[in-house]
Amino acid sequence: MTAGTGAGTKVGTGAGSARRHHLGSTEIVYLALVGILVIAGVLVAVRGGNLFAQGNVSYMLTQTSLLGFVAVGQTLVVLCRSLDLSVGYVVALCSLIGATTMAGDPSRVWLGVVAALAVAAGVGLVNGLIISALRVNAFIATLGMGLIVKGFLDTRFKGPEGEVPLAFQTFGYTRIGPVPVSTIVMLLVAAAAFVLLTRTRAGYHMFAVGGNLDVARLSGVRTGRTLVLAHVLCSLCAGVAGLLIAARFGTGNALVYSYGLDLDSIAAVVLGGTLLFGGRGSVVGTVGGVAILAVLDTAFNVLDVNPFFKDVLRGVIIIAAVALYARRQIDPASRRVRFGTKGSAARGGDVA
Amino acid sequence: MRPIRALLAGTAAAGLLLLTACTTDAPTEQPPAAEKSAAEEEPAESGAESEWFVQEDYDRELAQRDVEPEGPADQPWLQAIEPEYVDTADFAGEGGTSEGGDKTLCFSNASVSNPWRVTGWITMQQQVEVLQEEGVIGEFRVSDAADDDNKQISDIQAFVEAGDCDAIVISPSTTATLTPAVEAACESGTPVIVFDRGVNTDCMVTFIHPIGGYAYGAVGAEFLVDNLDPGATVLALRILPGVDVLEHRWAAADKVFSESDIDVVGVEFTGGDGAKIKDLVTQYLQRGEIDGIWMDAGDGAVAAVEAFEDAGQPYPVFVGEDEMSFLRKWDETGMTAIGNVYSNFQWRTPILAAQMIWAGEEVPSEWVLPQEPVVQEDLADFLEANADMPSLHYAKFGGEDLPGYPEAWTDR
Amino acid sequence: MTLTAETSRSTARQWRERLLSGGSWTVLALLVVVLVVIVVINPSFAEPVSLMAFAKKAAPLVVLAVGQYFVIVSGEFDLSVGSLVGAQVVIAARLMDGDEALTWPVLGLMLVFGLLVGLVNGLVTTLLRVPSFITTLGMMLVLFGAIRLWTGGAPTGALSESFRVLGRKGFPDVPGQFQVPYALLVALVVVGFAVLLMRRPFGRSLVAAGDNAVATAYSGASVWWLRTRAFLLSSFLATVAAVLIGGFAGVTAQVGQGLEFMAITAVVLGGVALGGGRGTVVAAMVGALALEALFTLFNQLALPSTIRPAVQGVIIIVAVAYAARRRRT
Amino acid sequence: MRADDDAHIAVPDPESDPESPDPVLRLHGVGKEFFGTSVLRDIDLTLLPGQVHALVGENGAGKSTLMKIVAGVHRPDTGAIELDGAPVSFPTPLDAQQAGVATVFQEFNLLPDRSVAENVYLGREPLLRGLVDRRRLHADTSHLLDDLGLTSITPWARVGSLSVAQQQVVEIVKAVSYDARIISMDEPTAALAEQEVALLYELIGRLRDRGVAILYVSHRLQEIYDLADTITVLKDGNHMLTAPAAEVSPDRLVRTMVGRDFAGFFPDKPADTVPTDTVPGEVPGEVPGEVRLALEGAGNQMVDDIDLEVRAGEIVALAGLQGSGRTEIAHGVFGIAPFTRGRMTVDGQPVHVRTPRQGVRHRLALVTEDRKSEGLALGQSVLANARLVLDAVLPRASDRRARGIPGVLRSLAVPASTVASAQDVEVQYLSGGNQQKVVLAKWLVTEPRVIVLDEPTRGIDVGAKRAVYDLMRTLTAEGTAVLLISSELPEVVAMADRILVLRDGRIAGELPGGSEEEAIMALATGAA
Repeated sequence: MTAGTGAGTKVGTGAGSARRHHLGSTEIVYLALVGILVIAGVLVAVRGGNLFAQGNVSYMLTQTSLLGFVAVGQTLVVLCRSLDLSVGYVVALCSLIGATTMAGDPSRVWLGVVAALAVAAGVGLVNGLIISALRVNAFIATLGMGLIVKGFLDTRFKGPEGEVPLAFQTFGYTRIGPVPVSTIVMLLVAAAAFVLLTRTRAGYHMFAVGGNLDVARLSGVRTGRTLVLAHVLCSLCAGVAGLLIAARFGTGNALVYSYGLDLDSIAAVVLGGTLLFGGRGSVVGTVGGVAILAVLDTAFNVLDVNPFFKDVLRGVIIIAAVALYARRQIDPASRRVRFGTKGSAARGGDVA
Repeated sequence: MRPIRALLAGTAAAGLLLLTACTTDAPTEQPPAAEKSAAEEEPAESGAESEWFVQEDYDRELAQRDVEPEGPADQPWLQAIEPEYVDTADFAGEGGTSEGGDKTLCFSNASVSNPWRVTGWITMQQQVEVLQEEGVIGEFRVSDAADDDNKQISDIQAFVEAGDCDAIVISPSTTATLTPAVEAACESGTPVIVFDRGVNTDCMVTFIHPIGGYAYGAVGAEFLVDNLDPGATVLALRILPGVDVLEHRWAAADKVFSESDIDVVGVEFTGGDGAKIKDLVTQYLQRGEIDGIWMDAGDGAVAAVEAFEDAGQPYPVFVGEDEMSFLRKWDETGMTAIGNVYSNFQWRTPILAAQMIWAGEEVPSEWVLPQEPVVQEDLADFLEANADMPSLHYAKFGGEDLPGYPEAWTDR
Repeated sequence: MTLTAETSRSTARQWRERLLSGGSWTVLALLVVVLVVIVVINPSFAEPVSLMAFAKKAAPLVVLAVGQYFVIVSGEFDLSVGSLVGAQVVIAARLMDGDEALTWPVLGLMLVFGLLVGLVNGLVTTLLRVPSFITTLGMMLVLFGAIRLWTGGAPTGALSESFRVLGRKGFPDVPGQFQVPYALLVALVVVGFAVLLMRRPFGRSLVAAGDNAVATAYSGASVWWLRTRAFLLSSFLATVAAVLIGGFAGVTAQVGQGLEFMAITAVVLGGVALGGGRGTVVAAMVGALALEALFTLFNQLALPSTIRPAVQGVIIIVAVAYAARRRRT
Repeated sequence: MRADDDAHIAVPDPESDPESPDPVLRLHGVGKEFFGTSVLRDIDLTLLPGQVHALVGENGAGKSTLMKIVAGVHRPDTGAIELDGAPVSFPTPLDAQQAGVATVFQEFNLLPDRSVAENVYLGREPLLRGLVDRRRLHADTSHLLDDLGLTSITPWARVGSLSVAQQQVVEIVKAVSYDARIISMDEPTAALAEQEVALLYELIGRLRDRGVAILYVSHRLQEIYDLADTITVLKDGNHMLTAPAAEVSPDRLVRTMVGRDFAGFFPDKPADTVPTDTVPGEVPGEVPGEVRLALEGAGNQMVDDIDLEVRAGEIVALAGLQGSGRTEIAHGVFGIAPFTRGRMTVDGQPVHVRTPRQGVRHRLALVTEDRKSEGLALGQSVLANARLVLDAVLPRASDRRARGIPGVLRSLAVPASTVASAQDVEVQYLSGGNQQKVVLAKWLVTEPRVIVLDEPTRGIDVGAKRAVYDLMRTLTAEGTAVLLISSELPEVVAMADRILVLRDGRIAGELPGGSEEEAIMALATGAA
């Protein structure tokens, strides 16, 4: 990689427009997605299959929806320099609340949806308040909240419970062409989050809170409220994921919490180019990150690869991707340069 | 249970429920669940009264233990108890890409996340190889859902979607949740074979399973009742809550215990983690003698036995599983024990069932395989037969006549 | 324990101050309260045999917490220790397969493997600048998958008896009688070693790096190497914990699962700040003991095992919130 | 040259002048104390719309504190602030901002990952039907930028991709967007290269035309005369002078700034700067005054063509304005931002110092400019900080050599109670002066052969200053070479044997110790 340090020499009144265009991390994510699609497509073709057959495509898309919901929500909190390790438990909780409230009665569908989302929002609210008002580290706060919800689930529900009326199961099973309704809903939620982040004050303030809390506060942003909102929305997204689970299972299931959605969603968010330390990122990138994981899933499935190998590769890809983003984070333009250089000495190279 | 302890536990539980009250909402929103929850908040977990206990199933399973299964005695995986055969002529020769041989068999596996499944999975692969050699099976396509119901639903959908499966074998991850997906698979016209855990539908051609969880649980509990004096103390170790096959085991055992003079001093969830099991047993031993251990699965049984050894306590009457590590420990210590069996050889049956269905042979609609525990008398035989097998191998894996034996299981 | 009276006297006052100033105080109080409640409920817990059994059970978590402490105090996370413990036990079982003669060679190999994992964690975090949360999350996935890939999904083989001595046996080796478990001795050695290390230049530099990496680098420290060594220590101690856990209970498929969160929780309970620079290794150890004592208490209370995670969650949040409140005022 | 007549010059009263507009902001008798030390006393300041008011003074004169009072960061202990004739108080910076008093600090208060428009209107994004009206956001920003003639910056450009000057400008634009009628700027050009300054000039000109009152803090005389209508000089917290810029000659301005009675404050140079033989151990047999540190044509991205020599027992000062490259030389020598060109020798041996660790190994030491972020681990004990370098670089000798720390701390006049509890007391609870002594101690225990002191007396009390000066004398007496970087000219003049003056990354000239401060200023500002 050639750092454009030399270009900064002439930075003066007319710079900025003259700067060469950098690939943003979102673009890298989608380039990587295309790359992986091509490689996987070729590999599958070599084996005589077709990765882009309708069945595989809808498999891929279906795989994106569950993690997609959770990851979109997770994006919001990660942008605020927080994280949510309780999402997996919230998903399980909401699948059960939704299914038991519906109790097989089509007329109670809306009630189930409202109840599940209300509970989800409640958990998010508590998370947000513990973090912002009690100043408990988000890692510990949400880990603890996850345990609390787990305890409740294990005590209250002895297994799959509740019944989802067929009308609502369509949310989990209907497809329009190869595209499952759940994926469409996920993309709508992602679009809503996109609008939130790019078109609303709350979204703008999330970037500010994650980017620099002091700057946000100095600019009159209500930082605590923003953080709480992010957590509520994150939990709501997890709640929708729980409803999707209920629709697909026809019932609620507590064991969903063992799917590892919490860490997977953080991985997807980071894979999507959002900075783990907040302030930079996008929902579009997250959707790309989720898609990458789904393509890998599908390709491995089609190629009949050992499921454990998938974990290995997933771990490697996440680390490699973040290492790549970290390389690109050093912004040559904002570094001061007075004289040209023959070397490329980075300032404070020893500070890890 | 001492009153003070119950009181403290109750207080803690009540406090906790208050804390989590925001997640329960008004009872009016959940009328069907509300009544149950009151009972479940009691610290005592009574399986026999739980929603998992169905008297009818319990009675049937217990009766099935004494039924002589039909079929070859040396091939228990082909035996069936009280079979009701269904005609499969419709599926014969029909279907998919190939006529006669080289069929595509699709298998949606819940996971290979525990030793029991790993052992069975090897057996299944070996059986498939045999049929591939014979030209019955062309392609064996597998999706592993890694214990993710949602993924397994997609996996099954993908098989249906692909349209070229000549039969779909499903080992469901969770009973209730996979029902819609299995129904969809049935509707596609492809023969569907379900084994191990069931689903809430009877649309599949055959549902293959050993007698069941009630029988499993009851066998162990009865063994304890028979071998312990009245008033003896028993500790029940369970893996995790909410899984039907495991819940049935406990529900039956609880039923048996409740009808006896056995004192169940504790019911603990261990996650199958040896360290946790050993710690829990050790703690119980500190508080008093334990005369018997009942486990709902054999994972970590050796750790429980060791806890007695390390505490210098006499061996309990022990209900384990047919896992080699436990059988060896049992033999070594000479304790009074029984090796419960959730017939691992059932992993062969679906493959053979697929062959039969393709051939138009009739198969039992519910294929109940025998499920006989390993008892003291058989112990030596099983130990000898499996002498080279790894410790987390299951004695009744039923693959001795397969060509890959024994390397496939020893060198996995 | 082995400290001379003189040094312990001179440090007593210092400890008291530290315990009161930071969040460590909370956890010590918690530990004492929990232990007292246990003894009130079940006086037999205070008997030496029971206490030693408790020590034996708690030893692996103490060792893990000490390892995690090094990483956390330097400002990082290590989420890979749970997977590493699992991997090490499985590796040991498969490679030695009960063969006594292979015990030491396999132990050596485990050591090398553990250090390799730590080195990769450290270098990826410090040189490639991947946040350690992600590095070690990735490592956790890689280890989890790789070890199952290698064994076909379930562990095979068996641990040799001599391998199991450390985690299982004690001195004198009479079952049921009072014995000092070797695991306790190992934990004490580890804690002692950690306390000494934290008083060594390395320890002080490590904490300083967690407090202010720039100032530490400008003072001539190689911060990347300091942190990498913290990861090496964490992985090394995870290997030690694997020997103890494997020894204690043998091989099961689930071994090690969730231990990373337990270890981090223990360290944080001990008042060690996530983000680094604050907290003592002894407090981390007390945090681990408090967590284990809490589990014992749940057991003694006959609290339904399903509700225990919830109580655990409440206690963690309350303890950390309390510590945060103290620090603010 | 020290004239008595400029001690107090009559302040022209703007209200008495019918021509002048009403003042927007007035400070009456403002004073401020920190920890019992008075840093500002009885300051009057009047800002008029459409005028640039330069606030000048040496470091420590109280400029920053005064600015922070105006910004709402600090509240004055005495005196009053009037906005449009009505008394006000600003509990938080946000209140000041909303009242139209904006401040542009040296450290950027921007989000590098957000666009210019998003930064400017952060917290006040224009809404349309509940959503952020991006069109208006951009249009408003565009409008603002156009108004200020800033055609080179686009509203949607990511701030992180802008040059430092442009970021500085965005800060100002943000201030303007609050409809600020008063904008104070703290050394806005400090971080800018020379070419970049023009952009700022232009902007300030336009702001003035719009009737904004500007409080401008700077050291650069050139800028002050280019921009300011009125000049106020502070010295040691006292109000020295307020006068129209045209009426104050550069000569007089410099004299007012630096004129100070320091008689007896600085320790005298020993008659003979040659090290004595009384120092045991490390230095016997050395040729007195041999070259310890030498740079030949050294340079990197920030400095160029640096030649310098520091001899044993000598204090060489690097003078110059902030941003002139003084700190960068220190960073280059110490391997923080290594030199990429030229040669460096220590004790005559060519060395390549790529990291601070190598620097320490060559027995160099650097007392950094920013104590809190670069010098100390604030949450650690005094002792831990004092032995940080030993621990980091010489772990084997660390315990043995750390035994000397209490002695070193005592020799630096650290209070005995602090020394006694060095193991327990966290550095963050010490005063600035004592913190600095801890930093010095951590380097002294390494027995450096060359010590670079970057602003060693910044923000510390007089007693601590004196301790630092005494220390410098002791060090040179022991044969250590000292490279002193300081903005405090009296300090430079009194302490240094030779003075190298930097300007824009190059050495502008060398002066002997004891030179006139005005001569240094002249070289530094380019007035000469």
